Amino acid sequence: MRKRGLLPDLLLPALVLVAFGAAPFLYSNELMLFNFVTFLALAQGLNIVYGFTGYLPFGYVGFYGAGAYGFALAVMHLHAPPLAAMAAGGAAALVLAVVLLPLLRLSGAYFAIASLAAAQAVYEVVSNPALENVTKGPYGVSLSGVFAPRFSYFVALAILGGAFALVVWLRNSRFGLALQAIREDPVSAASAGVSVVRGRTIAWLLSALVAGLVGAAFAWHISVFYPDTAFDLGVSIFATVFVLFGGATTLTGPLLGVLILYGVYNWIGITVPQYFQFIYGALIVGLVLFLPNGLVSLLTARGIRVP
Amino acid sequence: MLIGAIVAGVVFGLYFTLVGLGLNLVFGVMRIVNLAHGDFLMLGGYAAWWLLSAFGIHPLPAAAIVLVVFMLAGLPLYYLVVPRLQRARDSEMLSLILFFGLSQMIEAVTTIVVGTTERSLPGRLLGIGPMIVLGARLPKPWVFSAAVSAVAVLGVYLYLYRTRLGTLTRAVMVSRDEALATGIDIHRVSAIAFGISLGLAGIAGVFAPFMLGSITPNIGVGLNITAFAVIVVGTLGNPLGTVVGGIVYGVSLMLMQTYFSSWANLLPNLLLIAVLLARPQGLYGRRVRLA
Amino acid sequence: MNIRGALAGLVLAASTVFGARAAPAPAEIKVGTLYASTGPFAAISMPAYDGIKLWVKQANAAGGVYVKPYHKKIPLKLIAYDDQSNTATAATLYNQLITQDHVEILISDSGSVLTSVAVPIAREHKQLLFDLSGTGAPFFSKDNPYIVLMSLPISTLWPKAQADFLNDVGWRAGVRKVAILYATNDFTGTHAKSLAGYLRKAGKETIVYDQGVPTNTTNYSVLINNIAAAKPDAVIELGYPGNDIAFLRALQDSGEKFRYVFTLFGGFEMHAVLGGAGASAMVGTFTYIPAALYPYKVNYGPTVEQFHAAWDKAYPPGSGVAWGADGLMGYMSGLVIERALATTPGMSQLDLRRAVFALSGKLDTLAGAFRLNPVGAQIGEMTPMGQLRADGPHAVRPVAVYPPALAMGKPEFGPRSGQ
Amino acid sequence: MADAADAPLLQAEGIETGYGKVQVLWGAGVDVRARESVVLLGANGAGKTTLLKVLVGLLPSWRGTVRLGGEDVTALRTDRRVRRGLAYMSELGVFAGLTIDENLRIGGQFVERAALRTRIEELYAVFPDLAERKRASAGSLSGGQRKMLGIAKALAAGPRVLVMDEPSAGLSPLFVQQVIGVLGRFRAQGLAMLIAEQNVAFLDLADRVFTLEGGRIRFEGTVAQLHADDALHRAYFGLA
Repeated sequence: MRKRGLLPDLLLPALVLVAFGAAPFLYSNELMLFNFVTFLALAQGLNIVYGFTGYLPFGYVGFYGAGAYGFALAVMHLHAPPLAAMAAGGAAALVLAVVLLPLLRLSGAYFAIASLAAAQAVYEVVSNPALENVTKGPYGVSLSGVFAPRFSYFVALAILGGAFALVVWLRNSRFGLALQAIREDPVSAASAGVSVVRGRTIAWLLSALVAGLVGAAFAWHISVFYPDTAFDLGVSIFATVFVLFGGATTLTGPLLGVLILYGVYNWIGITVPQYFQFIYGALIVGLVLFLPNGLVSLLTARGIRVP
Repeated sequence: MLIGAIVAGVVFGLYFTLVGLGLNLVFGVMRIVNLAHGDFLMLGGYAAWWLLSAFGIHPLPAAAIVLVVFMLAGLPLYYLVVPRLQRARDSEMLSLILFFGLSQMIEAVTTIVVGTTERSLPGRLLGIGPMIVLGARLPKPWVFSAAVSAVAVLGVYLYLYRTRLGTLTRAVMVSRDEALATGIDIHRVSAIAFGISLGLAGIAGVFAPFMLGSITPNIGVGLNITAFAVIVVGTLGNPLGTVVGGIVYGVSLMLMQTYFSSWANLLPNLLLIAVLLARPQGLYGRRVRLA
Repeated sequence: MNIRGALAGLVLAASTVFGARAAPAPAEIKVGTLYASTGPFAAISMPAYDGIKLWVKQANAAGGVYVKPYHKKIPLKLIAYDDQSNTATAATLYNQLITQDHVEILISDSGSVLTSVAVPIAREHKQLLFDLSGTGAPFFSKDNPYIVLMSLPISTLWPKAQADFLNDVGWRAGVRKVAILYATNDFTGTHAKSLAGYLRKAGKETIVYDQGVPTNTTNYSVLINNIAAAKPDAVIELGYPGNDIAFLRALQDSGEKFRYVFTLFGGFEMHAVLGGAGASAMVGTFTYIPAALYPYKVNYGPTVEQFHAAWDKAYPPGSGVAWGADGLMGYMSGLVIERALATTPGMSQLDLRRAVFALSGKLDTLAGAFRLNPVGAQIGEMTPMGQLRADGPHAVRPVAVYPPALAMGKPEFGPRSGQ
Repeated sequence: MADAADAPLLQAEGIETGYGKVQVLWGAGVDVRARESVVLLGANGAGKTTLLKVLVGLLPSWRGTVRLGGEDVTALRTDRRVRRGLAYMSELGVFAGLTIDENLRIGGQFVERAALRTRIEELYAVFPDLAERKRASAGSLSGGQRKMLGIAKALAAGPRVLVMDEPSAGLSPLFVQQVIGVLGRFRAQGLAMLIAEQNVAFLDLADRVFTLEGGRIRFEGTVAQLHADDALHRAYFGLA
C-alpha cells in the first residue's frame, strides 16, 4: 500500500537534483545557487527532526556551525584534504548532537529555547578570543588553500540528495511511521512497543548530521567566514520558516518553502530588507493563526497525498 | 573587587528582574512564550528617547506614560492573537513561533521609522557620577533603574496578592481548567495580565539606554534569551521568582565579567540549559515529555 | 531567471567577439558596491555609501567621468545592494555584482569583516576589488593582484602613531602603566595586538591590563571598575562607535579619572559619538585625527572644507547622515577611481590596477597622501594623534597633537590620581 | 407566575456533542426544578462529565439547548452562566495553590464585597475545619476537606442551582458519608442541586434520578421507580 507513494517521492527529489545540477551551467551566480541548495538541504534536515518527531530545535544552526568549524579545524590543523575535512564536519555535528541528547528530555518550547541556548553557547566558545590559537576566535577563518567553488557546489548537491533520501526513507518505512506515531501520542506509541527514546535519538542524530555536512560544504565553498556567519541565528530562522510555510513531514513542503520564500527574499529582500522582514514576520503570524500545518495542508486536509 | 562585583550584580540583576517580570507573568497566566517581549522593551526605549528629544520629557514621567500606553496597547493585541492561538493543538510551541514573527515585524517597522543608529539618553538625567554602595562604586542611573524595578516588583506583588482581580489572576495561574469551571472570565484576566506585561517591558525599555549603554532596533532577540534565562532560573510561571532569577543572573554575570570577561556572554545560555536540565519537573511538572 | 541569465551570457559573449575591434563606448560605467543598512557595521558602512553616492552624483552632474580608452565622458551607474552586515549575504551579493551585473568597478563594503569575503571572490573572478577600508593585513599578498586599498593604512601600521606618542610625549608626562580594552573583531582586535606589540618592543610603559570583549558589549561599568583596580595611567579603548559611546558614558558615570583616555571613533565618527555620549564625556580624551578632521594640503579634488560644505549641502545636518571619516573615505575612493579611469591604458581589470598603482605617490587628496605598497596596501599618511577640546557646552573640537610635524596644539594629560 | 415556578431552573434538551470527531452524547437531556435535588447516575465513560460541561458552558454542544431559569443560555460562556446563578463544582474542585480564604473569595467573585464577607462567615460556620485554617493552602488539605472546600467555594457564589461532578471521587467511604451529610443539610434548606455520580449512596439525596448510558438517558423518575425497574436495579445495585 505504501508503494503507491514511493514513486512520486523519488521523482520529485530527482527532478530537483537534475535542475540544480544543470543550473550552474546556465546561471553564473553560483553562490546564489549554492545558497538555495544549502537551504533546501537544511530544510529537509530540519524536516527529519521536526516533521517526524515534533521537536523543533531553534538552535539548529548550532550543527551547521559545528560542521563548518569541524571542516575548518581539520583543514587548518590537520591539513586534511577537503573531502576528509567534510567528514570531520559531519562528525563534529554528530558529537554535538550526542552531547545535547539530554535536551530531548525537554518538551515543546523548552526544548526549542534550550537548543537555541546551546547553539549560542557553542558560538560563544568557538568565537572566544581565548581560543584564538585553535579556532581563530572572533577573527574568522580563511581557507583559501582549498577554495574550489564548482566542486564544493556539487558536494553540497550530493548532501541534498542524501537529505532527500533520508526523508523518503522516513516517509516510506516502518521506522518513519513509528516516529510519526510517537509524535502524535508518545504514551500509546510507547505502549504499542515502539522505542520512543531510540526513535527520537536516531532522528535527532540524522538531522544533526545533515546540518553538519551542509555547514562543512558552506565552509569549503565560501572559504572565508566568521563565527557569527557560521552560527547566524538567521539560518535557523530561515530553515524553520521554510519548513513551517510549506508543511513538515512532506518532501514538497520544505521544498516549496525554500523556492518561494527564499526566492522572494533574493528578489525583494536584498533591496528592501526591512520590508521583507516585516512581510516575513506577518507571514509567520498568519501561518500560525490560520494555516499551522503549512501550504501542503491545503491538499492533505482534503485527503490528497503530497510527495 | 569581589564585593564590588557582587553589589553591582545585585543592582544589575534587579534591573533584569524588571526585564523578565512581564514575560513570566504572561507565561504564568497564559502558558505562552512571548518571544516579542524584548521588542516591546526596545519600543519602550525608543519611546523614551522620542519623548525626550521631541518634547523634553524626563525619563521618569516618560516611564509613567509608557506604562499606561503599553498597557492599553496590550489589550487589543491580546484579543487579536492569543485566544485564537490557545485553541490550537500545541499552543505553547506555536506561541513561540507566532511571537517570533511579531518580533520580526516590530523590528522591521522600528528600523524603517527610526533607522539603525544607536540611540541613548544622557546619563546625567538620572544623576552624574558614582554612588558608593557598600564600598562599591555604582553608576547613579543603575541604582535609579534598580529602584524603579523594585517598585515595579512591589506593584506586581500588590496587584496579585491584594486585589480581587489579582486573586483571580493567580487562580488562572494555578489551574486554567478550574478557573474556567469556576466561571472566571479568563480572557479579561489574561488580557489585563498581557497589558501589564507590555507595560513592564515598556518601563524596562525606558531604562535600557542607561543599563545597556544604547539601544538599536535589533536588541530584542538577545534580550529575549536573557529574559527567558532569568525567568527559567527564577521559576517559570511565578512572577515573584523572577527576582531570584534576576539577581542570580546579575551577580554571576558581574563575576564573570570581572574574572573571565571574554566568557561572560556564555553565561545566560549555560544557566538556561543547566536549570532546565537539572530541574526537569519544574514547578508545574509540565516541562517534560512522557518518555 | 536561469534562461535570462543564459541569454545575457550569450549576448555578452557575442558583444565581446564583435566588439573587440570596434570598442564602442558603453552608455555607462557600472560601479558596484554593498552597504549595510543594519547590524554592527551599519555605523561605518552607511556613511561610506553616502560618500560614494555623493561622488557619483557629482560626477554625473558634470556629464560623467572621462574614460581614457574611449576618449570621452561617460556617466556612472551605481549598483548597490544591502548586505545587512551579514558576510554570507555579502558574499552572494559580491557574486551578483560580478557575475550578473558585470560591474566595471567593484568597491567593497566598509570595514574588514565585510571586505574579507570579497577578497577570494574577486580573485576567483579576476575582478579588481577597490577595498574601501578593509585594512586586515592577510588580504594583501603577492599572489593576488586583484585588490587595492584606497584610504586607510593597513591596521598593523596604524597604531604606531599612538605607540610613538605614548613612548615619547606620554613617557615625559609620566605615563608608566597602560590598560588596553578592545572589542574582539578583525579591526580593533588586530589594532590592539599591534599596539601592544609596539609598546612591548619599545619596552618603556608596562601593560597592566589587556582584555578583549565581544563587539556587542555595551555594558562597561564593571570593566572600568576592573581597569581602575589595575591603576593604569593610560586607558586605551578600541571598539566600534557603539562600544566607544557606551565606554565613554560608563567612564563618566563611574567617576574614575585616568591621565590619558583614548577611543578610536571619538575622532573617526566624532559627530556620531558626540550624539551618543555627550560632549562632557569626550572632553580631554585622545583619539586619532581622521582626514575628515584634518586639513591636508591637496593637489587633486576638493579640500576637506570644500568637501564638508558639499556634504552638508547633500546631506543637511539633522538628516540623519553623520559627517565623518567613513563618508570621506567613500568619496575619496571615488575620486581616485575617477582619476584612474582618466589615465588607464585599457578597460581590463589589470589595466585598471596598473592605472591605480601609477597614481601611487602622486596624489595628495583630502585624505592625505595616496601611496601603495607592492601588494596593494595603503602606506600613505600616518594618522595623527589628537585630543578633543571643549567647543562650547555641547560640542568638542579635535586638536592634532602628534607627530610634531602635523601637531596644531599641545596635549594635556589629566591629573595624577590622588592629586 | 405559575409557569415560571413550574419551569425547570436548569434544563438541557437533546444534547449532542463530543470531542473532535468522536461523538459522546446522543440527544441527552436533564432538568432540575427549584428546591429539587437531582442525581445523574452513570458508569465511568457514560458521558456524565461531558453533559455537565455542556450544562455549565465548558464544552459547546453540536445540537440541543440549555436553559437557565427559562432563558436560553446555550451560547453563553461559563462566566455569564455563573453570574446568572449557576455554580459548578468540578472533580478538581479547588485551587490547590491558593489559600482557603482565597478559594472562597474566588468562588464569590461576582458577589458584592460586604455580602461576600457575610456569606463566607456563614460558610465557615458550616465548615469549622475550614474556618480553623483560613490562611492555609488548599493543597495542604486532606481529600475530604478538599471536597468540603469545593462545595463551600461553589456555594460562596450564592447560586440558584449547584452542579457537581462526582463529589465522591477519590474519597474513602467515611468521607463520602460526610459529604452526603453536608449536602443533605443544604438540600433541606431548599438548594437546587444536580449531582453526577456513580456511587448509589448519593441516591439518598435524590428527589429524582436520571441514568445515563452510552451518551443517552436511559431512565428518568423517582428513586422508588428506579428500584421498581428490575433491569436497572440489577445494573446499579447488583443482584442483592
